[in-house]
Amino acid sequence: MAELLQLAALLVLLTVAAGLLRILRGPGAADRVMAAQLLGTGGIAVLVLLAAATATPALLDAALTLALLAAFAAVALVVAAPGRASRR
Amino acid sequence: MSLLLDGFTLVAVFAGILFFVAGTAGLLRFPDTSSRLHALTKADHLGLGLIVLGLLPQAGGVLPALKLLVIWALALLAGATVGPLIARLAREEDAPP
Amino acid sequence: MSATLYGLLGAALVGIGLFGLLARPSPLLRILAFNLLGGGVFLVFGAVARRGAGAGFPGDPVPQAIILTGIVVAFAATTLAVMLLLRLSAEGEGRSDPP
Amino acid sequence: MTAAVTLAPTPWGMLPVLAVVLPVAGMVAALPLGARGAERLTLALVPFGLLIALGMAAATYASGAPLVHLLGHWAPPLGLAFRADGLSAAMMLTAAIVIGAVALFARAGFGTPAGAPERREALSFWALLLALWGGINLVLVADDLFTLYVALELLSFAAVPLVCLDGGRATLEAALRYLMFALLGSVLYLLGVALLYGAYGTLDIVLLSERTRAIPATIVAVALMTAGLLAKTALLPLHLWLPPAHSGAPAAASAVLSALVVKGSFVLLVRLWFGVMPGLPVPAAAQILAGLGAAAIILGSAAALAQARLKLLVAYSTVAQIGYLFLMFPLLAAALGTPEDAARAWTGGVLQAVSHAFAKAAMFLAVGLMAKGLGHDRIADLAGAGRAMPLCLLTFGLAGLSLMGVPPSGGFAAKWLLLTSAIEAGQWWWALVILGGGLLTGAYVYRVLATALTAGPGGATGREDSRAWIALGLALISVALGFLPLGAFGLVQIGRLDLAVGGVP
Amino acid sequence: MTGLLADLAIGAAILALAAGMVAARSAFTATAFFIAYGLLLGLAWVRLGAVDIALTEAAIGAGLSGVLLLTAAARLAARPVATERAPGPLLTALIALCCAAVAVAIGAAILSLPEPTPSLAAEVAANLPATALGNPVAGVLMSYRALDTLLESAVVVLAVVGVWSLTPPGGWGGFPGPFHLRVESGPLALLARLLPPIGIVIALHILWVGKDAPGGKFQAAAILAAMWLLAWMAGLATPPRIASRRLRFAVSAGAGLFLAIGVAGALAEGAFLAYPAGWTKALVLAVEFALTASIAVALALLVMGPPEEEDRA
Repeated sequence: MAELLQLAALLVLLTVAAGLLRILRGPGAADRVMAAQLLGTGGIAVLVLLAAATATPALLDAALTLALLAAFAAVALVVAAPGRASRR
Repeated sequence: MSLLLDGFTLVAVFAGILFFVAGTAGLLRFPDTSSRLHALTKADHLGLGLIVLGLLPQAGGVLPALKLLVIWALALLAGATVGPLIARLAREEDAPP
Repeated sequence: MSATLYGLLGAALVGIGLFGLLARPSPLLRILAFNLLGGGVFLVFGAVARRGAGAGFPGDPVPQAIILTGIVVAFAATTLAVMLLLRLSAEGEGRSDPP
Repeated sequence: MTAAVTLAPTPWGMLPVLAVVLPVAGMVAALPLGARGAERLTLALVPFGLLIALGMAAATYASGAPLVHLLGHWAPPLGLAFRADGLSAAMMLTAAIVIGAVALFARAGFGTPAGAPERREALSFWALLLALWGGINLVLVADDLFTLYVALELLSFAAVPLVCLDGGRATLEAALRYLMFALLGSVLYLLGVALLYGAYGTLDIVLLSERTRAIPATIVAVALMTAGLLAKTALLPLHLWLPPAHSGAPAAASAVLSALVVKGSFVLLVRLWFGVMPGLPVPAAAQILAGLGAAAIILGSAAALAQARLKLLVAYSTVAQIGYLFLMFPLLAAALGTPEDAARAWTGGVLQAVSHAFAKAAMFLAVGLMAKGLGHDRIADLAGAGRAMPLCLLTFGLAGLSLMGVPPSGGFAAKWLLLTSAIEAGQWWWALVILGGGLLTGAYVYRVLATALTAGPGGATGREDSRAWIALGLALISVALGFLPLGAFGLVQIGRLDLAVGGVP
Repeated sequence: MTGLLADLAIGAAILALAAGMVAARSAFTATAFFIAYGLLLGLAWVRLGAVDIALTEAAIGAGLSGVLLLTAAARLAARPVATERAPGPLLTALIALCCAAVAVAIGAAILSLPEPTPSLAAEVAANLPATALGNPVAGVLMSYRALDTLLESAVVVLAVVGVWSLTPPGGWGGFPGPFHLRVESGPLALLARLLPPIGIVIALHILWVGKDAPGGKFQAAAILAAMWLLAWMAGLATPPRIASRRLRFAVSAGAGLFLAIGVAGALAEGAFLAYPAGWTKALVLAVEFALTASIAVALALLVMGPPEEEDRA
C-alpha cells in the first residue's frame, strides 16, 4: 500500500512537472498563472499522498499550510495582476 | 474490510491522477487559453478531490480526515478566486486594445 | 544519495543566482536572483543536514534550525531591498539620470 | 592536545554578554519608546558601554586570557559561546568611544525637543545607531560562525538605512547598491559556513581551529567566505558601493559607517584566516589579498586626490585606508613561526584599524560641520573656511596626520609596525606601498588644508559650531595613540588563536 | 527507485525554473517562476527529511515572498526604475563562465565532504530531555542556539525600523503601505472573509504541535501575517498607524520578553539564556507565543511597507 501511494505521489509530481513547460513557454500571463496553480494543487496532492504513504502526519500540516498560502497567493495575484495595477 | 478500503483508496487515488494527467495534457496541448482554462480547473479540482476522498479511510482519525477536507476546500477556494482573473487576463491578451 | 543530489542542485542554483545578480540589469530581477542564490545556499546546508542524519532524526537538527533562522533573515533582507526599490521608483517620477 | 585553547567560562564572562545585550535591548525598546525616548536611552547607555568595554579590557589584560561565557550553560559544539580576546576588547573600546561621540554629535541634528512631534529621521537614526552598536559588539565577541552571520546582517540592516536617511534620490540609489553588495557578501559567507559545518560538524571558531585541515571543502569554504567579507569590507575592486554610500549619509552616520562597520567584517576576516584555519598554508592567497590592499592604497588615494567634493574625498580615503589593513595578512602568514614578528604585524594591523576608526570618524564629523557651515562641500570653494572654522580644519589636519602616518600619531605607529614587519619578512615591496600611500595621503590632505587656509569669502560667520570640539576630541585620540608605549598593545595579543595552534615552533 | 525519480524530477524542475527566472524578460513572469520555484523547493525539503523547513518554505518562501515580489512587480511596472546598463555579450559570457566555475567548485567541495559526516544529531538527542521539547529543531532554536533565535527576532524588529525609515516626506506616522479599497463582493471578498478564521486556527495548531513535531513560531507567524495581509488587501482590515504605541509595542514585545528571560537566566542561573530550573517549559512556551505574535505583526508590516506620501486621516 505504502509503495503504491508513493508511486501515486511520483506520478502526480511528474505530471505537474510536465505542466511546468507551460510556465516556461507562456505565452501570456494567464497561462503562467494557470500552470502555477496546477503546480500548487499538484504539490498539495503530493504532500497529502506522502503523508499517508510514510505515515508522517506533519506532512499533512505542510499540505495545509501550502493550501492556505496558495489561496493567499491567489488573492495577491488578483490584486497585483498586470492590467489592474496600472489603473491605480 | 481493510482490503476493501485499501482498494477504494487506490481506485480513487489513481482516478484522481488520471484527472491530473488529463489536465496537464490539456494545458500543454489545447490551442487557446480559454480551453486550457477549462481543462485545468476540472482536472485541478476533481484530481485533488478524488485523491483526498481516497485517502480519507487511511487518515486514521477524525482530525487528520478533517484536515484533508479543509485542504481540499482551500484548494477549491483558491481556484475559484483565480479562475475569473485568468479568464480576464486571457480575454485581455486575446484581444489587445 | 538524494542528499548529494540536492547539494549539487544547490551548487547549480548558486551559480545561476550569482549570474542573475551580476548580469541582469533590472533591480527587481537582481533581488529575485538573490533569493535564488539564497535558496541554493540553504539547499547546500540542507544536504549537509541530511548527510548528518542519525539518532533517529531524518537529518541533523542543528543545521536545520540554522536554515530556519536563515530563511527568516533572508526574507527580512528581501523586504528591505524591495521597499528601497519601491521608494526609489516613487522618487523618480520624471526623468532618472544616473550619476 | 592544545591546552592553550579552552572554552571554559571565565569570571568576567558576563561583560561581553552585557556589551551585546544592552544596545540590542535598546534597539528593541526604541520602537515603543519613540524618537525622544530612544535618544535619551542611547545617551544613557553610552557610559555603560564605555564602562563595559573598559572592564573587558582590564579583565582581559589582568588575566592574560580571553573572557568566555557559555550561553545557557550549553558548551560548543552544541551550544554557543561568547569569547572576548584582546582584539575584541580594543575594538569594543574604540566602538564605544566613537558611538558615544557620534551620539553627542547627533543630538543637534536628530534630537527631539520635549513636546515636539516625532520625526522619521530621529527615530530611525537612534534605533539604527543602537542596532549598529549591538551588531559590532556581537561581531567582536561571538565565537560561532552562524551567530557571526546574524551579526553581519544586523550590521548591514542598520547601516543601509542610515545611508539614505535624507531620503534623496542619489542616497537611495547608493543605499540600494550597498544593500545588494552586502547581501551578496553575506550569502557567500553563509555558503562557506554550510561547507565548514559539513566538513567538521561545528561552527565554533575555537573548535574549528583545532580541526581544520587543508581539504577541498575547507579551501572552497574559506575562499567563498573571504570573497563575501571582502565585499562587505569594500576592498578594491569590491569598493564600488562605498564612496557614494559613505559620502551621501549624514555626517554622524558616515562617521560610524567608515569607522566601525567596515571594520566588523574585517575583524571577522582576521578571525577566519588566523582563527578558523591557523595552520593552513596560505601565503599565496595572502599575497593576493595584500596586493588588492596595495592597489586600494594607491588607487584609492589617487581617487581621493582627484575628487572635487570634500565628502567624496574622505570616502575615497576610507577605500585607501582599508587597503593598509590587508597588508597584515602576508606579513602575519610569513611570521607564523616567529612569535615576535607575528606580534608586530598583528599589532600593526589592529592599530591601523583602531587609529583609522578615530581619525576617520573625526574627519567625517568635521567635514560634515564644514559642509553645513559653508552650505556646500566643493573643495575648490573652500577658501576662507580656515578662518571661519578653525576647529574643524584643525581636526581635519590632525586626523590627516594620522592617516598619512606622520609621527607622532596612532597612524604612524600602525604604519611603522607594518613597514618594519614587511622589511623583516623580506617583503620590502609592501614598505614601498606604505610610503607611497603616505605621500598620496599627504597630497590630498594638503590640498584641502591649503585651499581652506587661503583668504577668501569663507561662508559662515560668527561662532563655530561647538560640536567641532567632539570631532577634535576624536582626532586627538587618534594622534594620542602614537604616544602609548608599545607594551600597552600587549592587550591585543591576548587570546590569538594562531599563537595557540600554529605559532608554536 | 521512486525516491530517486522524484528527486530527479524535482531537481530538473527547479533548475528549469531557476534558469527561466534569470532569463525572464518581464518581472511578472519572473515572479511567477519564483512562486513555482518556492513550491518545488518545499517538496525538496520534504525529500531532505526537513519538514520544519518545508513548512517554512511554503509559508515564507512561496507565500509571503511571492506576494511581496508580485505586488512590487506590479507597482514597478507602473513606475519603472532606471536600470543599469546590461553587460555586453562578451562580459556576459565571462560572468557566466565565472559563475559556472564557482558552481563547479562548490559541487566538488560537496562531493569531497568526509564520510562519515560529522553530525550533532546524537548530542541533540542526548540533551533533548533537558530542553522540555520533543521537536529537536525546536530544541536547537529555543535552547542550544537560543541566542541565534533571540538575535533573529531583533533583526526582524530592525528590519521594520529600516523599512519605516524609508517613509516618504509627509507620511511619517501614517498607515503602513498603500491603501486598498474595500472589496464588497466577488470571490475575493468571500475568500478574505472565510480564510482568516481558518488560518488563525491552523496557525495556532502549527504553533502548538511545534513543541514536539515539525512546526513552531516562524511558520505560525508567517501564516498569521498572511491572514492579516489578506484582510488588508481586501480592504477589510486597516492596520494601525505606525505612530501607534500599541503597534510598536506589539513588534518589540517578543524580542523584549526573550531578552528579559535571558537576563533572568543570567541572574538566577549564572548564564544568559539559561532557563531557571523547573521553569523551562513554561518560559519556552511564553517566549514561543510572544515571538509568534511579534514576528507575525512584523512580517506583515514588512510586506505592507512604509506609509505612502499623503496621510489619509
